[in-house]
Amino acid sequence: MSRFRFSREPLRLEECRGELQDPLCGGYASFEGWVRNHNEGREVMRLEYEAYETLGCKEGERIIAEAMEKFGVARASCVHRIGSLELGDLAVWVGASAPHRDEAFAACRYIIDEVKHRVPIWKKEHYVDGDSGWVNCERCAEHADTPPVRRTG
Amino acid sequence: MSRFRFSREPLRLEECRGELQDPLCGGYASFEGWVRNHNEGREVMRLEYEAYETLGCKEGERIIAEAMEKFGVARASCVHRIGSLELGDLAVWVGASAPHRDEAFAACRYIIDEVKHRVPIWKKEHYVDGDSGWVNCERCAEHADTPPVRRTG
Amino acid sequence: MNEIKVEYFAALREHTGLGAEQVRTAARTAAELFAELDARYGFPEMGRLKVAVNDEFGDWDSNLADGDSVVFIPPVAGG
Amino acid sequence: MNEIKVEYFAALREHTGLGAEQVRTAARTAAELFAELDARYGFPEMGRLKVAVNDEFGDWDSNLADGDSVVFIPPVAGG
Repeated sequence: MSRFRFSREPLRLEECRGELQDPLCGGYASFEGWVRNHNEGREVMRLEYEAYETLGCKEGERIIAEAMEKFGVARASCVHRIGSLELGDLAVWVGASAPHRDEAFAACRYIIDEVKHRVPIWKKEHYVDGDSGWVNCERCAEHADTPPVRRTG
Repeated sequence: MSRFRFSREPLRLEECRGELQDPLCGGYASFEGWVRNHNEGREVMRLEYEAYETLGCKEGERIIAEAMEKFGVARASCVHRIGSLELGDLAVWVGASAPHRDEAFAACRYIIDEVKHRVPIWKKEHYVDGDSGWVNCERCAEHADTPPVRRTG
Repeated sequence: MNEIKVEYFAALREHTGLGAEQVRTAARTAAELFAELDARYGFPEMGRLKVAVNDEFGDWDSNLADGDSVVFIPPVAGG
Repeated sequence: MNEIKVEYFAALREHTGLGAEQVRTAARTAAELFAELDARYGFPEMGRLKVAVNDEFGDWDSNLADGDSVVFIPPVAGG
């Protein structure tokens, strides 16, 4: 099983977690992103995730390899949902197991942060008022009053 | 259900997690301590946890209240196993949900750190070589060559 | 002229109404290809885009080859 | 003389062979009570202990009252 993958179906958390069990590990940290009922002051009803899967899987695997290398964790993985999600649904899951908890926490945090910024996946929010929109990125607000720059990745 | 509790039985993780679901929350962090097959260079076969439950529950509740106050998390809880555990068993579980992931991670980390140092619970390790012993504490190694000090908490 | 496969995701997919298309183009780089397609479709403004060439992150100014695939990557929003 | 309930956990429980006992004692503080019981049982050395009085963390030097319960708390090792 790939350490990073996309899923069209709800996750089986016990299976995800089970893959990370290891007799050398005393600490296991996990993170879940859930669909909230609001974002930036608007009431969200449901949302859709769409991914550029081929590149996303490669980049996700790189992130996990980096985390394992940096923090010395024994096992780590991440699954991101795609498709239509309802309030409260699990959108992304990350887990990391390590001999000690420091490393498990650090790896888990690193993976979710990097996934959110590097893996090509997009979220369309459907609001209670009937409107909808693609959420650009977590950092877009910072660039709000600079002119959009294209073509310079 | 108390936010901090002891359990003589294996945990039902889906239920533990379910208590923390909240439509306001976009991030959920959890931590599990697992029984490792070694500790400080010795091969562990199984272990026992024993708690001073009355005080332990009070102190555990205080820790969770502190975490919620400090980090603004919506929900948090912790369950610690007591009794006899085998390799790979879950010894302690912590979960925290919050609007954003920063707070969820911080609260989860705070709770496990404080629980390990403040909740009166003790671990007896049974080693592969037949020996066994109560593990004093994570920091005992630091005090190894200072004379033991009694009565000064 | 090169034959380039362009795939669209998310806001770009909805805007163009296309999942993918084959483009016959004189554009030498991804940047030139983007300008050409922007002129055709009037892409929405969406901040800083990245580009992928043949399913790897690429350089806007590297030369494209016949048969390459290109994806324009709007700012991501996972998790 | 006070009647104090002393509970033992972990290494102290195993060492004394007792889960709890009622102690009739002239000890005025938890520290004095500990010294008295240490003289009786020869407790193992185990670093810095805390004390609980009536199921709350207490002060080694506060006065005990008749009917109080006391627990000596070796360094903890949860998780």
